Amino acid sequence: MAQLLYGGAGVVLFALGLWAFLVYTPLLRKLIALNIMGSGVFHLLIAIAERGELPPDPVPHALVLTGIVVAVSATALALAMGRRLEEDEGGR
Amino acid sequence: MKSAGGLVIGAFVLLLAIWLLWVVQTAIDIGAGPRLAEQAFAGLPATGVSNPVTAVLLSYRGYDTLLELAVLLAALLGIWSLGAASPGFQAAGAVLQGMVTLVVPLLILAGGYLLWVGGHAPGGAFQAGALLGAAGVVMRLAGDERAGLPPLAAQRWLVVAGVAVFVLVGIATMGLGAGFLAYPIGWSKWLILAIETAATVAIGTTLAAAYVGGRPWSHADVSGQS
Amino acid sequence: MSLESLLPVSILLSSLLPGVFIFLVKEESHILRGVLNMAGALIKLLLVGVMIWGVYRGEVYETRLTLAPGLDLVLAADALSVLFVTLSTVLWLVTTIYAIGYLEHSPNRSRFFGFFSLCVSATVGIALAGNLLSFVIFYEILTLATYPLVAHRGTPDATRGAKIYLAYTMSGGVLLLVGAIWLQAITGPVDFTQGGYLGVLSEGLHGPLVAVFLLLLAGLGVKAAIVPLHGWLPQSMVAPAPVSALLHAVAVVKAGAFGILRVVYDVYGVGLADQLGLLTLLGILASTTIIYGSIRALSQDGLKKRLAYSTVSQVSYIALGASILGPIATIGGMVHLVHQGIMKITLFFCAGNYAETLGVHNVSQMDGVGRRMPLTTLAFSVGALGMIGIPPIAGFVTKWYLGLGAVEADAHWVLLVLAASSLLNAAYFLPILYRAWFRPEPDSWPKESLPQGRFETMGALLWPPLITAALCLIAGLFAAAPFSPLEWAELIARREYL
Amino acid sequence: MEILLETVSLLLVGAGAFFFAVGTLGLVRLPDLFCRLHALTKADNLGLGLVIAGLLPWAADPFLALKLVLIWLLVMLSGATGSYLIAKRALRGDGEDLLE
Amino acid sequence: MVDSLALAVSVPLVGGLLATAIPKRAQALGLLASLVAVIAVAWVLVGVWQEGSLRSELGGWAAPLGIALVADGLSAALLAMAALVALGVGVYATGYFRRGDAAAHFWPLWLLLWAALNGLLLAADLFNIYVTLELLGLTAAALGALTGSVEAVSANLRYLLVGLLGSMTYLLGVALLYTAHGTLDLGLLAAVIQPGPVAASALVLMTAGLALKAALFPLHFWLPPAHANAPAPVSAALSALVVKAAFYLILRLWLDVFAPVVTPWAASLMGLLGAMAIIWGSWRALRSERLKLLAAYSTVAQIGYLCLFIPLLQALPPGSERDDLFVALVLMALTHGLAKAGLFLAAGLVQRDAGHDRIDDLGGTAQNMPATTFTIALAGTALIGLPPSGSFIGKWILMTSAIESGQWWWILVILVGTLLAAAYVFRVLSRAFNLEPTPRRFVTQARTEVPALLLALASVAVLGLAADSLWRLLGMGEGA
Amino acid sequence: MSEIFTAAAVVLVLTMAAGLVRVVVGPTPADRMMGVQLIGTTGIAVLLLLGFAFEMPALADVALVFALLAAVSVTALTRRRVGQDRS
Amino acid sequence: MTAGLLLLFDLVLVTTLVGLAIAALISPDLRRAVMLFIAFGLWLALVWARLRAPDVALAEAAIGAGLGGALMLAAARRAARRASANGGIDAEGGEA
Amino acid sequence: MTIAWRLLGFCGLWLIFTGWNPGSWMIGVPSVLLATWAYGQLVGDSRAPSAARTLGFVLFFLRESVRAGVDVASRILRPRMRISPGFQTYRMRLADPSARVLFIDSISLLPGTLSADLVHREEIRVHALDATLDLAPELADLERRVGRLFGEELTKEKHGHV
Repeated sequence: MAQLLYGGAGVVLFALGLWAFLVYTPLLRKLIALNIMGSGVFHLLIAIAERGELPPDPVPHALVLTGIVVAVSATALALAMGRRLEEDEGGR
Repeated sequence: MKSAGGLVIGAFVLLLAIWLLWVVQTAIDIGAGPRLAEQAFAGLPATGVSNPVTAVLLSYRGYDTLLELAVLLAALLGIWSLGAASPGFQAAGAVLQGMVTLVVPLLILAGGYLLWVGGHAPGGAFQAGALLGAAGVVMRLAGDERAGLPPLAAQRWLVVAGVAVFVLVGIATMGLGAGFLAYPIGWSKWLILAIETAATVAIGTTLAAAYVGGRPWSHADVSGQS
Repeated sequence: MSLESLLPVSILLSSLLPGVFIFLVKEESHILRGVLNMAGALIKLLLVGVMIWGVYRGEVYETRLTLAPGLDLVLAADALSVLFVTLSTVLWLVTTIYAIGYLEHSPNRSRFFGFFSLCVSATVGIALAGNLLSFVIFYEILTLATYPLVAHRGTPDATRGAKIYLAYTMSGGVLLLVGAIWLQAITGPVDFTQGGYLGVLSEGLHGPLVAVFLLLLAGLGVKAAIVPLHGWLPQSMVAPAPVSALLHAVAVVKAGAFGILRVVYDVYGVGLADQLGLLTLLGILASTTIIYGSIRALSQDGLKKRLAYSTVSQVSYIALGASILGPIATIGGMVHLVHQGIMKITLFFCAGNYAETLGVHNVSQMDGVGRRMPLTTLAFSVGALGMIGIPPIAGFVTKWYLGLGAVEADAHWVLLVLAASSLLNAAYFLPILYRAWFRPEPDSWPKESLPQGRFETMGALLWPPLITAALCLIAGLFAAAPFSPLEWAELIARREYL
Repeated sequence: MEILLETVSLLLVGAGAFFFAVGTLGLVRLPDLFCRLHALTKADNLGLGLVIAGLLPWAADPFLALKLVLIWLLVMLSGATGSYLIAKRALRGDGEDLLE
Repeated sequence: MVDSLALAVSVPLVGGLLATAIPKRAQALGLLASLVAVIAVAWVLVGVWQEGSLRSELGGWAAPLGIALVADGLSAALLAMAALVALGVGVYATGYFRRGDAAAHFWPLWLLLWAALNGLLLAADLFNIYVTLELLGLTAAALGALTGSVEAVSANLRYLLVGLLGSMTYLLGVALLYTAHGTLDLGLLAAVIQPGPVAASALVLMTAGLALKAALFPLHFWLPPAHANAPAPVSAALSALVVKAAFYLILRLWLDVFAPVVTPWAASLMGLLGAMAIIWGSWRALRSERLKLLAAYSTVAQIGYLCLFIPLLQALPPGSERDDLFVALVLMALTHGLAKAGLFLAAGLVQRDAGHDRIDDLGGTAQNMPATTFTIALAGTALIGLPPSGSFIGKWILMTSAIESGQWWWILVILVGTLLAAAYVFRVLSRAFNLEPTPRRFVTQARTEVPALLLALASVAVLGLAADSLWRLLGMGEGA
Repeated sequence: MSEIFTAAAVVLVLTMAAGLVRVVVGPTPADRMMGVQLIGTTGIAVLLLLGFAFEMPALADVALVFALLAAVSVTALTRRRVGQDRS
Repeated sequence: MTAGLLLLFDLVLVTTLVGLAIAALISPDLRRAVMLFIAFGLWLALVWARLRAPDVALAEAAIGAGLGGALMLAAARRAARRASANGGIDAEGGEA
Repeated sequence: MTIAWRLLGFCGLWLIFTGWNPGSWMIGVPSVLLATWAYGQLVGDSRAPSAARTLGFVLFFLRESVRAGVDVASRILRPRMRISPGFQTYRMRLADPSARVLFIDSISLLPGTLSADLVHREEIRVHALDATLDLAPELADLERRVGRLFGEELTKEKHGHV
């Protein structure tokens, strides 16, 4: 039950992020959208790892940890590139 | 522009979401078994750590983690290649400085704690590194332009430390005849700790440097650069 | 790898390797470049000599390289390929001498001679190709290698001409490719076989086979300049004279004509081709082209353009020969491969000499050139009379055999075509000869450059047309001698109709 | 004994939850930024303190208990600093800024 | 036990680390690492040649729990191409980056990219593929933005974002598969997967994500600006390798893992997209004003060619014909990779020499740099698919299959694509013939011109004439 | 006991959800940030309660991290770069 | 009793999480979006703690509240400054 | 000497974190050293609070915190909130930096007051929920207690109401 509830929430988050990514243009919005998309996928993984009384499945947890690091790295790089663009535009 | 296209996209995404919800339900029904959990727990004694997540991250799927650290490094290299850092923050007032004085050592300590505890309880290199990085963020916010980091030349060694130790351990185990990253029995725990320590330092440095947001103080330290 | 299997590939490499090295030669190293060129040409001639002897005795030379399962690059020597290889090799040697003289002071010589050698290599490859795949490969390489030669001068005209040339040949190449692939999909990988290899499996496949033939013909017809696919040829006259000479006499148009021969004789086989009605089609197309080209040639004032339309017309004699069922016409078509080559190259050499020495580009400027440049004009006359079909020059032999073949096959309309075309030939060549020999010299030539030697123009420009003109005469006079083109064509025809 | 402990815990946690609720209510209800800061810092800190106090008896070992207290102290520190920073920025303002 | 597969990934990685830590020696260390990495790849290649396929379980944990690296013929072939291109790009870069700090920024990222690429080609685990994809995407975007111009940064920022979107979508597919089947290993998954909504959705999601990264029409919009504005060695690597890597994954999924799930309808859809990519990409290439943009659009078209194989492969039953077609696909990918690398490297030289890369104004430069022009010509030959390039053989087999399987309509697409390709290639080459003065020598800057020339030459001569050995390499890979 | 903790957690989560209104309506960024801080503080309480309810002491560590980083975003919001402040 | 409570708890958590995501995504003001996103991150950490994934919750808390939030806030502030500068209320002559 | 105290303090914190686990000191020692070093870098020149008086202050602080919470809660819960907010300024006399910070922070946690700004290094602007009351005596009391904690004696009368 919890798997379905939280997994479904993950899918909803993914879809919301996808929608926002496609609809909005500003970089920051796209990044937020991407991160929410990613969170949705992570959410699904965490949800299916939960097994009620049994200890949760550690593999998805590890995958999500890796995914979070990757998402943060990408966000930081994208923001740095965005800042670079702003500086160039400001210099014009 | 947004109205028509947005509506189409919205409808598409809505349909996608509904479809995926159904698919997720189907998938959960198909795969209601233990998946890899039981295997992961069964292998735990051989890994030398008792936190299953750490075991997955550093033993079963250590190679993933190695590449993940490389991703982090790549992001920082990309940020460095984009130019100089943005200006620092104004010096902190007394109140903020008071908090920083307490919080930064505590973050360091908590980082060390999470690193240590990762072997047998939730925690681990990334969480620890994130706390160290947060310490850097706090220091930069309090007016330290360098975010508490050492000079660039040293920073370079620190940010590669994680991947370096990891991959060298891998090559060393291979040299010992055990295959890449296949830790010898008994050594496992200590090798994992060594890798995690290096990774913590590297992640902390990398995150703080990424927050600094560029090659720091490029005028003064240009000798380390080219 | 035996010596037999090495020979074809050595013949190919004898021009390919010098070509590659010539690209790297510094622009001002005349001597090195000349040595590379001449050494390549002479070695090739030597190797071809060996091959002629061997093929005559019935030896089999074959080089086979598997590109992929079912896709073999085959270089093989049969009588037909030897005919074409010999033509290319001899004329390459002559043209190289000519080109060295012609391009004495023009820029980008390393590039020119590099592509020139590549072009000859491709032609030799076409000649030696042992199956359709290899043929297509070298055919496309030929397109690539000639493009830079056409565009060589770099003037807007040249690039435009090259663009048109490319558009035609690429489109043709693509059609040829599809045809070849379709055919291979039907038959699987088969080498060229004397007498054709489709006969046995043609049952129930007539429709596709006709379609394939049309595709192949369209592809080959572009290079062979069959009407209406001839449009590129007059346009590419902007190229330097040695290029035009080689393009029209040997490499490109002959590659197309040779391909038609290969397809008709060694792929379909004349029997099947006739049965499918393809020969008639080919004959009609060839005849149309012969007449059309001649008529267009009449109205051209530019000498090279007139020659170009003449080529359009003359090359189709080869196709015409192939389209008539019967060994005699076959002999006529095949021997014309050689005869047209040596005659047309003579004409182009001479045209180049007029342009280079006197600045004469148009027929209307040619009054009295015979007095100013007697030797060149003599060679020109031999070529022109041969084209018309005056005995004992080579062209006569062709027309004689074609006529006989037509009679033998009861295709009397061919005689009409031959007669009409000969009349037209005369109509566009004789006025030139008249002007050249009998009109008085003008006061000044458009752009005269002083001769540097004892002759009317420099030796490197003069000897090649004289040699080829002599060859025209020899081919006609000693047509019955062993190893003459005619004798060789008979050998081929015997084998094809066996 | 157990019952007593549970009752005390229940009361403390309940009180804590109450103060949290009040703090939230204040955050929503109070008219201006500064007043809301009062609610945030004081009510929530007290709420957290009470909850932690209610949990302390159930801590498995004294170190965990001390950790809980440490958490509370840290929250107070950051709460006080945070509210100070917000208030200061709000008072000074700088054009772009927090009071719009 | 020395594990050549792990070495193929870790050697460039270590090189990248060293180049990061010691920026003053970045170039020397980078070249050294490149050489060692090439040796490691050669080792893998020899192993695959002898054994058919190699597999190593990393960390000593077997497949479902651990991660395995697998090299079969396909991955070995692409690995070898990557090594060749990387070597060429490396040597070229030593002459291309004149400022020391540009080289110091280039080398670490570049070696990381190479490591990611090798990792991706060897990966046999869905999630591991995700990580390598991200490493690849990040390094590629960072490298692409290395010039720092507004165009480059904004184009590569877009590339980064699109790439992230792609990986997130891919990851959702992975999550679904793990949910349903509880394993991430490609081989194990292939054994248990069954047609059904989950597998279909996962395939669609993963393919969509990868198609974004592979710039498959109509998801190609990000590629031209990103590739056209990157520094030349980077564009070469991006176009030749990074895009191919994503396509390689699509291929793996469609042919290996999801084979029972793929329907003819879906395969035809891929073919249709490929066809549109060919026409559209070639057309835009023909219309581009800049040389690098032309090259970038041609990449879009070339990916289309690779997609055309999918419906035909799907239609053929296992057997030698299908194997032939498959190798032809690999052959085309390799040819295009090498040719495109050569083309971009040459375009970089032209751009640097002329100060711009507007095709219409390139006359003098093209005339001035014969070796570079020659490189463009050779690469163009391979792009058009003229003999003796590898893509000629690839097209031959592709068209043969199309005829034999009755899907003749693809041939029309190929013909139009070929003619358009010829048009855009010769549009550039015709600039080389003009009235500018004669160049004095063929090669002027050996360090940059020779790698480009050799790469292009390899695509034309070596791959075309030695294609048969590829059959051996891949044929054995299939048999094992 | 765990029921009590869970119940308390439910109450706290509900109050947090109510507090989020402040993040949404603002009106000023400072108000929103206070909402975020509220999640931080209340979240710590929820984490601790859950930790005891589920018998997962590790959640105390999560709470510790919450506590340590509670002020970071506030600080980031209110700090000004060199040369950016009027006062 | 516990199950019912837990379900209620889950429902509140999930609803609020999705609500936060929507609010963060559609918010017209960038800084508000970022703050909502930070709140979203914290909430996500709570949810993961609920799903017995403390490792992940730790990481999300550390990143969401620490580095990620700070980075995004800085970017949002720059955007806000630029917007106000373009609106003619330039505070001190632009950033660059 | 102070360094020893600090080390001891951080060791204690480490113990709180990890529990009694000898192996943990492998990471613990470097962490504690690093934390101590960082603290030393950040803290500047400041006195340590007197350990003996801490307990008294903590008790006072707890009592006041509860009072503050109840106070604010009672104000909020009235249907018509009993507030009349406003600012007052208080001149701080404490000298030690740590003491000043503790004072300013403590103000925010006490009933009805919130430190909002520090002007000219000594004037604290205090926001009060009920600005009609004079806050000065209460603040002065607090200041005295903080001062005592850090060994600074302040006279009762000289509170700096401006």
